[in-house]
Amino acid sequence: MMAQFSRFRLKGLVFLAIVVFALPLFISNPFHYGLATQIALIAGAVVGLNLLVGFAGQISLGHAGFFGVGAYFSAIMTSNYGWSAIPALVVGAIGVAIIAWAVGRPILRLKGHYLSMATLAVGFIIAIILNNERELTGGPDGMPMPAFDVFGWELSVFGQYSLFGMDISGDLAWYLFAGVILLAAVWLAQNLIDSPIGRALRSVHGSEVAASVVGVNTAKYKSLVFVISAVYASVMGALYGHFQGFITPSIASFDFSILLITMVVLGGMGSTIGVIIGAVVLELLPQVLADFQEMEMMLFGLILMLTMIFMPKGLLPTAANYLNKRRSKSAGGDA
Amino acid sequence: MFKKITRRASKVAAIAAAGLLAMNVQAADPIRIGSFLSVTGPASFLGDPELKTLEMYVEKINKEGGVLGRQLELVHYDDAGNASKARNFASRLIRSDRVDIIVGGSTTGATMAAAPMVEQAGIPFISLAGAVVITDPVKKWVFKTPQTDRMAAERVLTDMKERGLTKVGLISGTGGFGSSGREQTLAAASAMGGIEIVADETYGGSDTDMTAQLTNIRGTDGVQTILNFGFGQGPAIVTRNYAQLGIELPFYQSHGVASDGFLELAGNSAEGLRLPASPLLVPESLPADDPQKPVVEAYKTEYEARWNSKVSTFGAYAYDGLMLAVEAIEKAGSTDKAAVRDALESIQGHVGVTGTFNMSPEDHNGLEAESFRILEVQDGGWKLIN
Amino acid sequence: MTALVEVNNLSKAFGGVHAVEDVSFSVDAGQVYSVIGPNGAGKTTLFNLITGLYTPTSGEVKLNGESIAKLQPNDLAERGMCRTFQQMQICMNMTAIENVMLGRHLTLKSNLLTTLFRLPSLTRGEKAAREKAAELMEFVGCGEYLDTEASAMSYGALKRLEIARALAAEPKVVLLDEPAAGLNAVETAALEELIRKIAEQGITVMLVEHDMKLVMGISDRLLVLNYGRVLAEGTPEQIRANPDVIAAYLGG
Amino acid sequence: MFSEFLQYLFTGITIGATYALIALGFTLIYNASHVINFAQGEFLMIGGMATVSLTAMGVPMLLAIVLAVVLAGVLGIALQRLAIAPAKNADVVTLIIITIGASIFIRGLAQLVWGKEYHVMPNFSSEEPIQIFGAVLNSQSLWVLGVGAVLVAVLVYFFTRTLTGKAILATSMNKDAARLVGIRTQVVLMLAFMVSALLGSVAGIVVAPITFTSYDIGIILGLKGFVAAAIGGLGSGMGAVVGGLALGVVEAMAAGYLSSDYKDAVAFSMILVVLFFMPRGLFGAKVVERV
Repeated sequence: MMAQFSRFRLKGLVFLAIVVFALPLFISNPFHYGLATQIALIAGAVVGLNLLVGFAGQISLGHAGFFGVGAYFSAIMTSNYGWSAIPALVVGAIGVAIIAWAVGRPILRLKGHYLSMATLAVGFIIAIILNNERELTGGPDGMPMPAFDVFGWELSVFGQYSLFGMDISGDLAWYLFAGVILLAAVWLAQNLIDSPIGRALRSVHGSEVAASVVGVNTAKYKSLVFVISAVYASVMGALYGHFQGFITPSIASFDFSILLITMVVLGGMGSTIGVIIGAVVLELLPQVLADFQEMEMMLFGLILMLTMIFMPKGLLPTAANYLNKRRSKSAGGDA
Repeated sequence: MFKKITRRASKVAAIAAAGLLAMNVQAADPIRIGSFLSVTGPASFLGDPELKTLEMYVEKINKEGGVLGRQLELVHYDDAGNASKARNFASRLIRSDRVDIIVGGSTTGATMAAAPMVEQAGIPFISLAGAVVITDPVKKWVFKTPQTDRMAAERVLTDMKERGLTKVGLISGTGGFGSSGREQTLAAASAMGGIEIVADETYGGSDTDMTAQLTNIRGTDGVQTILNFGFGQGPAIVTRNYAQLGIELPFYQSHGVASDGFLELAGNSAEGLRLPASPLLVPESLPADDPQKPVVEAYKTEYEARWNSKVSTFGAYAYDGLMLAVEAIEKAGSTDKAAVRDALESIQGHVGVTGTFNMSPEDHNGLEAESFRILEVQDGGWKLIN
Repeated sequence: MTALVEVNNLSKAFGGVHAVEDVSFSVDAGQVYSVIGPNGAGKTTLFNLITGLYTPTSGEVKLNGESIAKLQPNDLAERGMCRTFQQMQICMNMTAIENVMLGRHLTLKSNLLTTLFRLPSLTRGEKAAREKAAELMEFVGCGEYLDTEASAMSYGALKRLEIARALAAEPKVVLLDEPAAGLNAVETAALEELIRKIAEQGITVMLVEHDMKLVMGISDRLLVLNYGRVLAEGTPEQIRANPDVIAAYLGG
Repeated sequence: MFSEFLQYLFTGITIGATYALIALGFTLIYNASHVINFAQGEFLMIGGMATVSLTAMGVPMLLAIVLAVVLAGVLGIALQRLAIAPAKNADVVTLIIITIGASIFIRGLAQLVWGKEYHVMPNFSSEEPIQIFGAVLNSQSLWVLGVGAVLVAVLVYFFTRTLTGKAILATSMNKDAARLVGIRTQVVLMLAFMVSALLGSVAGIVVAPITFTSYDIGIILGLKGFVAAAIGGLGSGMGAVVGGLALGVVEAMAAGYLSSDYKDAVAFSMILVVLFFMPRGLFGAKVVERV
């Protein structure tokens, strides 16, 4: 039974679902819900980025730019033009897909760090535009964003809802919504990885030459995954904006891009659950380090550096490896 | 040193352990003052003196017996100038730390990101940020201590007009402070009439050379004076480039650089420039009958003695914020949030370092443009003009 | 009968150095065709030119009469050409069977929608691909490794795995670059058997190999390169008797 | 008209020379180890801040500069030995994240030790600017350009004429081959980090009188240096110099003639334009794959 489960394709998803739905049993503080919601939405973007970095082995240093475009497009359309949240989110995602395709297609034919340079530039250009177009975006001081609405029904952290006859607060409702979104994001990502397209992507990372000689058009798959990961970021950005209620260009900043890719690498490239752990750790760490005041930055850098030096494969793969080794050792002892 | 670290580490471990569990610590005794400031990051020159001020006066007030016979407790987080972090910390202060009042928000972005949360939770919030949007339109629970950037713009433009300078070249930083200041300057100029912005240039917060922009302004037809709206090291570089280019036009800066640190950075190049500022920089030039004089002198002496560094206008915003909070709590006679808010809104004639506050339901800032004094740099020091 | 692979006056220079110079030969369908020569003779470069990894400086390569010198490797795979590498190119981030299933890439038609939502058509295709891959792994003799991580497999098994992957693409011609390198005598014997079985299925095999015993035993024809030029071409008997070849190998 | 152009040009070349020095640092480390060292900007910060704080302690300027450069060099070696070498089997992305962690750590440490204020460093020579055809040139700009040129000349000599330089080059071309001919590649990597730290710190020192210096100055200058290296073609020394100067000049011209709001956007667009039309940057080498 256990062995069967451990081979199950979606065991990570099941595990994640248990965590997501069990968490409300342990927390009741609205601040913690808020934090968890935020982590879930960012983790969703990181799952998308992992498709690019972890599976296709391409580095994006500008992913926050796509996150920002998603958020700002939704903010502008919903607050200035009276659009509903879902069409704004969808059109924004299509726009981001087009930008990503236009940038990625010519660049991804090349090997090496060229994509990281191009994405760095795109991320910066987006941040500069968001910062300068004050009329539209409110400039560096940011702009408010209305609650998320579906057919006239609004999801607000300040609201009160009833679900299956239970009264739940807006914070909990948002948390559950974000949790379901994250599960969906993981499910889609898992499906993608476990498919001919997913194999083609992984082969680009594993051996681009091998991929091409069996007929994989590597450039095409690289642009495809780049677009998909950008769309993930865009959608999560829009939701994040609705949740926060107020956005500033810092969500499109280079710092945030770096944070996103750090989550991927720290959690474990190529491991969907791992990168979510990366997101959780890197979002909680500043909350914990906040008490260190002046030393916060130094400690953050130190922890990041040491973790990566001693666990270059990331948190989850290293832990899994360790457990496997122990298990096989004890199994060996039995035999 | 090491002991301190381990102690802190164990404290953090305890917090982390408590981590996701509800922390319903009911603050029976102390009055909890929450704060989130940009102590690090690009706006650290705001948050750093602000935090120091809050820390030292909370200490001082406690030594003197506290407020309503209760001690004050400062709960502080560093938002590093990042609005998302600010919102998170505001949420943590309100919902987890359950503070009674918030004094904080170094930047407009941080303040605005936290405002919806504050409004919803119904907790008095005194912001230390400058932009006019914070209190205009009025938000029920949000107050602020610095004069608005609109007032600064009006004050500067008025001084220019008095000197017969009507064609202004504007240069501003692209950060929140500069870009809001730019907008308010443009709006103020068109509202006042008789003064015209003939050039409009910007620079990034971490740019290292503004010669090109200044050359452009110098080349603009008829320009009579130049105003720079920005903060951080940028304005100091603008000032130096200004001197290097040998531009002879009268030069103005905003209140964003009203600190002695700016004079150190800009050096001789600052000679002759004017800016609107709090009298904090020139306490000795205030007339003896000025009601602000004792307050300003006391703050300056105490701050400089305690921290061994020069006082800055920004720290004074925190001083005023804390003192307003204390007065409101005393007036309300409790920490009941609605009562404190009402008391805050009805404060009249509160003499602070920044100016004299007269709050009202229509005005959650309570300051007049006249509370800005025009200073000029003369012989490497500040000189009160009017 | 027309030649399946035809190489005409092919040259490749790196900087000023000619790695391959004016090489012409043709391979008929169903043959086992080997390229031999001393180290640095340009054998691997020749394979890289034929399979589209390098662009020739001059000359042309034809597959089934169509010129392919300017095509990318993935285009060639679509036209029925597949290969293995001297320095193995295995995706170490996948399991063994996934590596072979990668070889089925061209035969699996999938679009984004069926993939993302894992619609039945996709699972059907995947199931078939897996069965085929398992069959091929059995065929090359590494059937016991199905779900083993590639990174955990032995060198010899990986060499077989790479052949299985090439076969999974259902090629008309497969190019094996030093398949016996690093194998012991028993493994080499098994390899010879495997190549024979591949040829029996009607797949044309091109081989770069140092092991003379293996090459002479299974090749229909041989091409001998020396310093990038053709030294000799012919059946094993002809090559064995060729004085130039003897000179190059023994005297050179 | 002409004086304006000249003014923009002076501005651009000065800051461009700084970018070029940082870009050279990136290039050196990239060539030796294929790591994009995001801590490069911190070397620059260390150079400026250490000089300022040492002079404030009463150390003579020249000695302070030497000590600051040595400190940066030691830091460069430490970075390679303590952070990069132990993770030698890690993915390139992992190594990049390690350098990011290192840069945050160094910056946090600098903030603790030196505080958050901006600091002034006096010009090396006269504070009086120089007038040329109606444009003014800060005398410090001449120092930046002069020191930059000398460093480039020294580097060229180092790589083409000295055994150590050639060893670094050989390692960057083929690590295994270099090891076979007896080059100790770990030592070479250490050298590359050290030289690149020296370059960065010198750039930080000569440019400090123009830009001021603070614990966080390395972020943006380091990034611009990376952009310059990318434009020039990551891995090409010539490209780093040309890319740096081009970036500086384009920025200044964009601020002067186009829009000061979007001058940085113009600079970043340069990367895209260059990559679209010259896929390996201006001077990047074509890599021949070995299979």
